Amino acid sequence: MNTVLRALSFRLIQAGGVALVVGVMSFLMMQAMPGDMAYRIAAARYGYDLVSADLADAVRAELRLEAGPFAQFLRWMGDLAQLDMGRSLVSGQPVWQEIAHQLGASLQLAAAAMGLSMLIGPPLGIFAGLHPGGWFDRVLLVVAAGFRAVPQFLLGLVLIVVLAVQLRLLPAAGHGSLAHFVLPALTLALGLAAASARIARDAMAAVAASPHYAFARAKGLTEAQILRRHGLRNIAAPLVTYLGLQFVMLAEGVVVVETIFGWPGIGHALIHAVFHRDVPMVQGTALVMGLGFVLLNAVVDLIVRHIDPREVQA
Amino acid sequence: MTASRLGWGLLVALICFALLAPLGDPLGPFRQSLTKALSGAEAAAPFGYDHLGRSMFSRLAHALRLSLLLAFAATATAAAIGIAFGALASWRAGWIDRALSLLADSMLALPALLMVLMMGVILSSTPLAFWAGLAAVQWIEFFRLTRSAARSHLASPAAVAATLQGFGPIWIFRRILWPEIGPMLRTTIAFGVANSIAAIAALGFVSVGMRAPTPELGLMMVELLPSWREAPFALLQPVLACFTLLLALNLIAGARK
Amino acid sequence: MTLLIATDITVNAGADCLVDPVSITLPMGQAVTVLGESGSGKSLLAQAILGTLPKGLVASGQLRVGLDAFDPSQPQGNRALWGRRIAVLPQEPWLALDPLMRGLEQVAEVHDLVAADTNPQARARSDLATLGLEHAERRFPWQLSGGMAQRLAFAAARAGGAAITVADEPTKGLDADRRDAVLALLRHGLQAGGLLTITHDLALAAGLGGEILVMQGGTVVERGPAAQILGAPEHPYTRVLIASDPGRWPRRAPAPKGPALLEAKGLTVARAGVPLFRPVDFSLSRGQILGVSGPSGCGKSSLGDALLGLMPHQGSLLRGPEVPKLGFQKLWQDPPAAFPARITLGTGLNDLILRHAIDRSRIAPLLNRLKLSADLLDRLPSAVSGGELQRIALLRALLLDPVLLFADEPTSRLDPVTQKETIALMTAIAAEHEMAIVIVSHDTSLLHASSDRVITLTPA
Amino acid sequence: MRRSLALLLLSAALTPGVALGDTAALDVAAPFEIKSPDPVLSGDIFLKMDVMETLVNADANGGLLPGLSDVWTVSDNKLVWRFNIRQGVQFHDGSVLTADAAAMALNWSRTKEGILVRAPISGITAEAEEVVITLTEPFAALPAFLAEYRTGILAPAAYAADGSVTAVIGTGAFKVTRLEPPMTLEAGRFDAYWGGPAKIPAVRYTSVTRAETRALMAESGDAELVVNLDPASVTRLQAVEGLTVQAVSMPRVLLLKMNTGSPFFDTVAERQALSLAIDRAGLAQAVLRYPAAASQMFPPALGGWHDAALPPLVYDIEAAKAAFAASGWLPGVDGILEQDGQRFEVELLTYPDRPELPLTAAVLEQFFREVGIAVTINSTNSSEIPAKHAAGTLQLALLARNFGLVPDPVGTLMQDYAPTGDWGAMGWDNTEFTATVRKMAAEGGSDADKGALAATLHAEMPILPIAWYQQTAAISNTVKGIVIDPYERTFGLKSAEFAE
Repeated sequence: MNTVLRALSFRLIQAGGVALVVGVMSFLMMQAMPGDMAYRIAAARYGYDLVSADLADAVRAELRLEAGPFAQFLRWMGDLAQLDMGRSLVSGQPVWQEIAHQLGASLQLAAAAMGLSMLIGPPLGIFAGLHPGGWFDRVLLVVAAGFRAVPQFLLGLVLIVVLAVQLRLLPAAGHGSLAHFVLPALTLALGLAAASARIARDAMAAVAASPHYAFARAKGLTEAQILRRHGLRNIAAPLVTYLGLQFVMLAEGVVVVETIFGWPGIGHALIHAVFHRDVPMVQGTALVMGLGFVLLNAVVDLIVRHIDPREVQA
Repeated sequence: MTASRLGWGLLVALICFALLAPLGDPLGPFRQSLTKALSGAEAAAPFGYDHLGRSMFSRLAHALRLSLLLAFAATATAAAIGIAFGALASWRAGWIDRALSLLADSMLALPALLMVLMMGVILSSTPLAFWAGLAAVQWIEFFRLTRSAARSHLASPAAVAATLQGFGPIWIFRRILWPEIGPMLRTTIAFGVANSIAAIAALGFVSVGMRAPTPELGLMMVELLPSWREAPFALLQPVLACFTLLLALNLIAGARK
Repeated sequence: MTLLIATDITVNAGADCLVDPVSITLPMGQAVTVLGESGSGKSLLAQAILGTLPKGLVASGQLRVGLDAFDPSQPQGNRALWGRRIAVLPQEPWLALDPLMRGLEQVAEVHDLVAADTNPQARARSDLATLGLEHAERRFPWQLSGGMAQRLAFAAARAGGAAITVADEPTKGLDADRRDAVLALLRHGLQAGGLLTITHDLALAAGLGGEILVMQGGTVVERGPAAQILGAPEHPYTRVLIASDPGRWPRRAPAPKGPALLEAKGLTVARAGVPLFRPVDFSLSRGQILGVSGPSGCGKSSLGDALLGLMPHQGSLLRGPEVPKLGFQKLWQDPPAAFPARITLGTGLNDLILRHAIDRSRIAPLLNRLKLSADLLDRLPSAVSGGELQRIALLRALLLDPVLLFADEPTSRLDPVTQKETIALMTAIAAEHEMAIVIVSHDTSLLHASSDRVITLTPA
Repeated sequence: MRRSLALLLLSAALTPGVALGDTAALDVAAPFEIKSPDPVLSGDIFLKMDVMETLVNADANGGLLPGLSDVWTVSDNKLVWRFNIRQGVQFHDGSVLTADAAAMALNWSRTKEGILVRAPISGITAEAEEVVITLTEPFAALPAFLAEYRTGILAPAAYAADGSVTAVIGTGAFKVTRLEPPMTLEAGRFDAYWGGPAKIPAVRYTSVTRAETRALMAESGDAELVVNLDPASVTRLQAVEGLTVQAVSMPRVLLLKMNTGSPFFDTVAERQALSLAIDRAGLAQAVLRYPAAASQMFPPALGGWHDAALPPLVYDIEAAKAAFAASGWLPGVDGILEQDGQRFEVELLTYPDRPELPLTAAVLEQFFREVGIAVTINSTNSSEIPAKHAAGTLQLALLARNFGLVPDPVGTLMQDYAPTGDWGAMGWDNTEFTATVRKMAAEGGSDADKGALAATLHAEMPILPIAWYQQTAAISNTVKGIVIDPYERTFGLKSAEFAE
C-alpha cells in the first residue's frame, strides 16, 4: 500500500510544480504584455469595430490595469490560493464556468476518439506484433506512418466531403447530437490508432519473444490461449500508460479538429484567451489542463499498478 | 530497413528542393500578378500560381525552408538542453536531480499548444516563439531519455571499469553514454522534428501561427483551402509537401533495428 | 518400456551440417544426458527433437514418441507433444514464468487447458504441496526465490501429464547448493518417466546416471553408461572435459609471503546501515591469491567494491603504503558488460594508452602471452567470445601495472575447459607480475584449487 | 469554486450534452461567437435570431420603423424624447413589457459602455406608458441609436443586482431554450409573441468560425441558412442544387487609413497619388471575388450618401508616379522614393480577424512597391490601430468599417471624421465638415448635406476607400422568407417557413 501512497505523493508534488510553472509563465506573460492590454480586451469584448480610446480607458479603469503587472499578478495568485480562478476579462463570466463547458466538450470528443481508436489500433498492432517482420507488420508500419503524416484537417475535410456532402450520411459539422460525434471522432481516431497500433505492436512483439511466452507454448497451451492468458495482460501495462499520455496529447491536438467541425473546446478557448490577452482565462485553462494531466496520470498509475504490481522504477 | 531508406530519400529530396529551388527562381515568393491567380504551370512558375498570382514553386520552397529550419532548430536546441540536463541530473544526482525532474514533470503536464501560445505572448516574434515554445516542450523527452540511459549505464561495469582505469566523466559520456543514446536520439529527433513541423502547420492553419504573407505550409493550406475545388492542385502542393515531410520523418523514426 | 526413439537426427543450416546423425533411445525411468560445451551442437539436438529450432535450421531423421511417429523436418507437427507428452524445463525458470500471474494459476491453467482436468485448482494445489510450495500459491513469480521459481516451473511444465522431461542447461549459473536441489528435482521426475538433459555440468551428469553422450563440434565423440564415461573416458576430448572439473585440478603451490598489501580486521560492508556479512579478517601480500566464497547475495561483490575503494566499509582496512593510484583493478563476471559496447576493443585500449602515456609496444607481447590474436582488437566486444574477452580484460588491467586484481566470478559464464585455461593463465600471470588476486566464486573446489587461502562469508 | 478539480473533470466528461438533433429546427450557421447573455456583448446575435428586440426597428435601407415602441415624439426644444411602449407585449418569462422594464434595460445598457454613452443623455425614466429620455443637447440620431443591438430590451428578471445579465429573457418570436457560449443558441417558438407566433417551431444558431466548414454545412444540408460565405465558396455553392446564394451590398467599406500628419501623406496630392497606385478592380476580383471596387467612399447601399455623379477613383500607375514626383518624391538608387533624404518607408498595420485583410495588405504592398514605396506589413491585433492612433505613431492601416452599426451613418461619421477618430481620419480637420456632421447629428440633414459630405471626403481623401463589401448567404430551398439584411439586424426568421 505504501507504494501507492508514494506514487500519489509524487503526483501531489507534481501538481504543485504545475501550479508553480503556470504561475511563473503567467507572470512572464504579464510582464511581456504590451501597454495596450486595455485596447485588446476592449476589442475582444465589444468587437473590433467598436474599440475606441474611450472604451479602452473604461476597461483600464474597470480592471484596475493601472496598478501594473506585478500587483495584478499578486492579486490573481491570491485569488487562486483561495481556489478562485476569477472572471474572464472578456466575457465577465467566471473562468470556472467557461472552462467547465469547453473542457467538457473537448473531453467528450477526446473520449469518443480514444474509444474509436482503441477499437482500431491495438488489435491491428497485436496482430502485427504476433508476426513481427511479416508482410502485415511491414504494411502496417508504412500505413501507420502514412496516417500519422496526414494533416488532420485534410482528413477531416475528406471525411466531410465523402460522408456528409456526397453520401449525406452524417452532419458535416456542429455540436449537440450523437451523430455530430462521428466525423470529428473518426478524424482524430485514425491518427491515434496509427500511433497506438505501433505501441501495441512493439509491446506484443516483445512479449511474444519473451521466455515466458515460449514456456507457455512448452506447457502445451494453444496460441489463442497464450494470447488471452499471457499476452493481453502483459501488453496492457505499457499500452495503458501510452493511452494515458495520448489522451493528453489528444486534448491539444483536438484544436484543429474543433475548428474544422465547429466544436466548442478547450483548445479553441485557449487560443481565444491568448489572442485576447484574457490572462485569467489563460491561467485557469493552463492550470486545469495541467492538473487534469496530473490527475489522469495518477489514475493511469493506479490502473497500471493493478495490472502489473511489480515495483515500477520511477 | 527499406522503410527507413525510403524516409531518408524523401527527406533529402525535400531538403534539396528547399535549398536549391530558390536559386534559379526568377519570381520570388512575394511577387504577385493578380491576373494569373490560380493559373497553371509555366516556365517561370513550374508549379503554377496561387490565389494572388504568386509562384507556388517559390512559395513552397521557402515554406519548406522555414518549416525545416524552425523544426530542426527547435529540436536541436531541445536535444542540447535535454541531454545536458539529463547528464547533469544523473551525474550529480541529489537535489539537482530532484529539482530538474520536478521541473520536467511539471512542464510535461502543460500541453504543448499552451506552451507555444504562451511563448507567442512573451516573445513578440512568431518564429522565435515557435522556436522557444517547441524547444520548451521537447527538451523534456531528451532529458528523460538521457537521464534514464545515463542512470543504467553509469552504474554498468563498463563505467566502473573506466573509473578504475582513470578515465573522467567526459570520456565516459563520449565512449559509453553517447554511443548508447545516439541511436535512440535519432528516433526521438525524427519524431521531434515531425511533431514540430506538424505543430507549426497546425497553428498556421488555425491562424495563430506565422502571419501572411510569409510562405508557411499551414498558412498556404488555409489560404488555398477556399479554392480547393477550383484549383485542387494548388492546395495539394503544400499538403503533399507537408505529408511527404512527415512521412519521411516518421519512416526514419519508426524504422526497426 | 521405451518412451522415445530418435534415429539419425541431424541439423543443417543450408549446406552446413551442424549436427551429425545422432540416435537416442529414452527408456522409462532412465536418464540420458548430452554433455558438451557451447557450440558443440547439444542444444540444437534437443531443439531438433522438440521442433523448436530457430528459423533457417532444418532437422532430419526419424522420431518416435511412444507408438506415434513424428517427422523432425516438419516441426509444426511436434507441437502436439508439448506439455502432453514432453515436458520442457526452461533454462532460467524465473524468466519463464509469467510475471503477472500468481503461482497456483500458472500450474492450474495447464491442468485445465492441456490436461482438461475437472478440478484443476485442487490438482495444482496438490502439485505445489508435493514440492513444498504451499506459500507460492498466491505469490507472483518475482516474489519467489530462485529455487522456488525453479520448482514452480517444474510443476507447471509437468502438469500436462508428460512422461518425458527435457531439461536444457538446468544448472546454468547456479552454485553448488542450488545445483543439488535441481538434481533432486530431476531425479524426482525420473520416477515416473524419462529424462533428457543437456548440460556441461559434470556433477549433474554424474548425479543423474543413465547414459551419457559427449558431443564436440556437432558430433557425438563418445557415448556409454555414466559411470564408464566419467570413470574411464576414452576419447581425448572427453578426458580434457573431465579434467576441467575444478575438483580434479592440481592444487596450487603456495606463494611466498611478502610485505602486506592489504590488512583487513573486522571488515564488513553495510547496505542501508545493516552489515551484509559477519566481519572478516585477512591480510594479503603481492603474488598471493585469496579466494572468497559464500552463498549468493551475502555481499561478495560488495566486499570487492570496498577493497577497490568504490564503496564505504566498516571495520579496519589498511592499504600498503606503496600502492599506486590505479593499482587496484577488477575483472567482471560478465565480460561483455565490462567494455563500452559500441566501440571496438582496440579503440578502448588506444584511449587507455593515450590517457596514461603507456608504451604501445607492451601490447604485442601481452597478446602473445594471453594467447590472443591481434585482429580481435578490431572487433566490438559482442563479437568476441567470453573467454577471449575475459583475457582482453586481463590485458587491459595489466597495462596499468596493478598490484591487486579483484576477480568477481571471472569464469562462471565460461565453459569448463575455457574456465580451466583462464584460471591457470590468471594465476600464472599473478606470479609473473607479483600481483595479488582476490577471486570470488560460488565453486569452492575451484577456489581451493587456485587460492592460497579461502575465506567464506556468512550472512550477518 | 468549492468543488474539487476532480469533480469538475468527471462531471464535465459525463455531462449528457448529447441529445439527438432536432430536425424540425431551422439551423443557422454564422462565424460570430456568442460571448455572454449580455446584449452589450452578444446582442447582435439575439437580435438576428429574433430572440430579443429593440425599441426602434430599421428596414433594409436604414429607414426607421416602430419596434417595441410604436410611436415616439420629441419636444420642441429637441431635448426630451418620449417613446411610447407597445401594449400587449410579453417577455418570455411571462412578465409584461412596461415602460419601467424598458427604462431599466436601457439604463443598464448605459452603464456598460453600450452605445448610449455616446449620446448626450442626461436621464432615462419611465412615465406611464412612455420611456422618457432627456438630453443635454439636441441629438436627432437618438431613435437610430435605439435600434442598435446594444440597446436591446430584456426582462427585469434577466439582470442580477449588479446589472450583469444571467439569462436572455427577451420579447422576440423565439424563446431561448439552450444557450451555450460560445457556439450554440437554441430557441423555440414563443406562442405569446405580440406579432403573432412564428411558423417555424424552433431555430438553432451555431457559431462556426471556419468559412470552409460553413460552406460544407450548407452543401450537406446541415444548415438551412449560412451567412458570411467566403468568396471562393460562393461560386461553388451557386452550382449546388437545392441552395440559393444571395449577395447583398452592405454598408461596410474596406479602408486605408493614413496619418495625414506624417510627411508622407500631409498633402492631398500625395494622398491622391497613393490612391492612383491601387488597382481596386483587380484587388477586389482576386481577394474578395466580387466586383466591389470602391469608386467612392459610400456604397450604393447607403442611399443619399452615395453620389453616382462623383468621378470614380481610378488606377493609373504612371499618373501616380508623376504625382509623387510633382510632390517632391523622387526615386532613389534602389527605386524607393526619397524626399529631402527621407525614404518613403511606412508600416502598414492590419489585423487577421477578417481573413481578407492580411491578403489585401499583401496585395497593396506590391502595388505600392511599383511606385517606389517600401511597405512593411504588421498584421496584429485589431486594437493596435486605435492604440497607435491615440499614440500618434500610426502610419498606414488597413481596416474594414461598418457605416451601418447604427442605421444612420452619421453616427459613424461623427466618431471617425468630425474631426478624427480611432477608425477614421487621422490628423485631418475640416471645420466645415465637422460642423455639418454635428448639425446633422443634432437636427438631421438633407440629401444635399449628405452629398456635400461625401464630396468633401472624395476630394480631400483623409482616408482611401478600397472596396465595398457584400453580405453573402446560402439559403436552403426548403425554407421560404429568409431575409439578408444589409444592416445585419435580421434573418427574417419570425416570418420564415419551411416549404411544403
